[in-house]
Amino acid sequence: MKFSIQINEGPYQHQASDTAYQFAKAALAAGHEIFRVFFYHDGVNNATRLAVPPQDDRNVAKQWSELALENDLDMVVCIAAAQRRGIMDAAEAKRQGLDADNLMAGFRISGLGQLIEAGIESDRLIVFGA
Amino acid sequence: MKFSIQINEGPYQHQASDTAYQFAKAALAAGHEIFRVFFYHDGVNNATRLAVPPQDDRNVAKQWSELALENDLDMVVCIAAAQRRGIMDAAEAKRQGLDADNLMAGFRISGLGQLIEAGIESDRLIVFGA
Amino acid sequence: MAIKKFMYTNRKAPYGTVYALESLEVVLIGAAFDQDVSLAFIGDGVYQLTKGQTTEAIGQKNFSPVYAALGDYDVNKIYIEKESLEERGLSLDDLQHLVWEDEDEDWAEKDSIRLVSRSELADVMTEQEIILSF
Amino acid sequence: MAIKKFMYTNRKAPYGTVYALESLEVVLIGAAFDQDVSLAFIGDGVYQLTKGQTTEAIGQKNFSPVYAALGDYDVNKIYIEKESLEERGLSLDDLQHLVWEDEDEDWAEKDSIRLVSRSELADVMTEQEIILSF
Amino acid sequence: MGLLHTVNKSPFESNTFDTCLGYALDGSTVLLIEDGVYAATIGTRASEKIQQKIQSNNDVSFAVLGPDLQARGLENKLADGIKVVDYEGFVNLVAEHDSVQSWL
Amino acid sequence: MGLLHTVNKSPFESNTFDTCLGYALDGSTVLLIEDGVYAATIGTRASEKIQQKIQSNNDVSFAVLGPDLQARGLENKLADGIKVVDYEGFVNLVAEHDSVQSWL
Repeated sequence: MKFSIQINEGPYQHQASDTAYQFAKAALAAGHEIFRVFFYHDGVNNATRLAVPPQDDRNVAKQWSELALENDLDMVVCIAAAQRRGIMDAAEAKRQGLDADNLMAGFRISGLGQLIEAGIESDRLIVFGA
Repeated sequence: MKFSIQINEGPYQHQASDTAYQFAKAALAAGHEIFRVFFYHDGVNNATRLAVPPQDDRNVAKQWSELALENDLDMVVCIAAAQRRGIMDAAEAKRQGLDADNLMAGFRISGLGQLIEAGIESDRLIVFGA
Repeated sequence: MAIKKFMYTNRKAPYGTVYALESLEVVLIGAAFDQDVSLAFIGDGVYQLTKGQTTEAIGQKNFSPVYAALGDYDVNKIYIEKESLEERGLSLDDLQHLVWEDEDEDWAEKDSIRLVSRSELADVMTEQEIILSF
Repeated sequence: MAIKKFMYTNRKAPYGTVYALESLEVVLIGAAFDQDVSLAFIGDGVYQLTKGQTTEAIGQKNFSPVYAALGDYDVNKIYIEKESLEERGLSLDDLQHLVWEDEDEDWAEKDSIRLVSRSELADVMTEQEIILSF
Repeated sequence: MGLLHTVNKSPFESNTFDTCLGYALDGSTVLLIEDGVYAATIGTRASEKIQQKIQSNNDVSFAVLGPDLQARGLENKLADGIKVVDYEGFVNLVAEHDSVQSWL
Repeated sequence: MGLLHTVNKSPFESNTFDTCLGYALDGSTVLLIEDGVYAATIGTRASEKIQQKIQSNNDVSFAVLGPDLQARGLENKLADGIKVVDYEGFVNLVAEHDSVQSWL
């Protein structure tokens, strides 16, 4: 079956991203396809490459990044939500005249239409949030 | 009177930072001193300089930064919370081997002891969160 | 492209959190995809539609006028849960009057808002294929 | 340095949100400042102290053993609101047994936990000078 | 004076407001801010509880942050017995009370 | 089959669980995750409501995410009539139902 996942909260503050990650791993292990993971609201904060959590804790952004690269997942960060909150890829940072960017490998920034498309193209869409 | 303010949530997702900002402005206008503004939990996300909200919306990080520079406010971002969430100043980014940093001017990164000290040194401490 | 039944469930009050605003942004973008769209306002979500919102003093943008434009985007199935409205001491008079123009009836203006019981709305929800929760 | 009465009010369950963990981090750092510290566990906050937390499967760190170390940091006034515990179908037996050693009484081991009614805890809260809310 | 309690959550979605009422002792003020202001509106169970609290203990005061009430379009729905303050009034309340408990 | 409802908030702090019960129709399953799992524990008003719902409508099922129950140390407090699932079971529930409403 084809799933898509929406994540509405950032890492650590809420469990939403952790639960979504465990769900995604289990779905892949069971042979399902994940059409897209869409990061919205504070969910965009899962996509920073600048996080350095304590050694004995998980690195949420890195977990997602590795899962995406291993499974060729399409992980989309909403551009409007990302711009409000300071998540930038190199191209967008340049266009905005910013001196730095912070998007993690494995994520891409795109529009809200990608969420609607995910709903249309997937058999199920499930939202994780707070 | 001497106030300190703790902010537990990031910009936009919750109103906490907006309310704290209006409170801080009103306190300064009334002649009170603000000993420190301490950003904890997702509150550290108020300190990014990479946010580019829509033209017709407020820029929360910039508002704080300007208020701090105009009033010589001490705005401290908790280092442990910031590292979990990817808020980095240039020195810390370098030490961590990261290729970018994102801390806004007017904020500084320091330890949780600064929060306790704020409680000890201030007449009132007020927490804004969710 | 297949047409699916999409429902947006709005359960949070405006301004205290961003969900109401960013949900509305999804609805507007989603309207371009010509799907079968319903909006449900449940619990504190009904507060999103109150008249007279005035936000200057809190320093946030007042986005409530955008709801009135939903009809122009063919978003005209707006369900309000009756129990939620009553528990909050409100009636439909306290909410914006949202309308749309029916192309098939010579652009006659019609109400977009449907005041329904929790039980009726549960039936509508069950018919949906994709539910986006905010 | 002046000694002030600090209270940490813990009202959130662990793991679902980060507040319990990051509150504990403040308490540990704060212990070095030799203030008069009280911890209040109210509402879902009482869940922070349950025995037998096992977090491998959710991929988070189990930080519950740290509470047992609070006594060593001279954090030994730990108030549990009785009404909150009962409403959740729990008793003190379901929570960790937290103790400290009293230097003034030849290091006698004493209970850190004080089970109090809401009304009693309200009185303790009123005596505080600084209240950090999580 | 006693404590200033702030409540920033809707009484319809969260039990925070109810918990706070149990902690509001003589000399304290409960200030409703952000989504907490809905508790101050007429025709609701929450504003009835405020009236009951005032009647049973007239040494507890209630205030609401006006800018938050206006933002939500509910200025004309304010229940009796609740004082409206602006941010300056909020600052004054913090200064007048001994300390602040934020019911987050 | 009908809807899968997920609830991730504590029934003691939020009214989300109660709202969800009102929307759980025949053929639907209510899955408790994250802080929602507290509703599945014995001796609580929430688990009584689950029993009542099951008795009045045995075509509504209840499940709880085991990993979240374990994390909170409450595995031995599970009330009757609630099925424990792991993340794989969560995935299966999503696949088996027609769509998912997340009560956030």
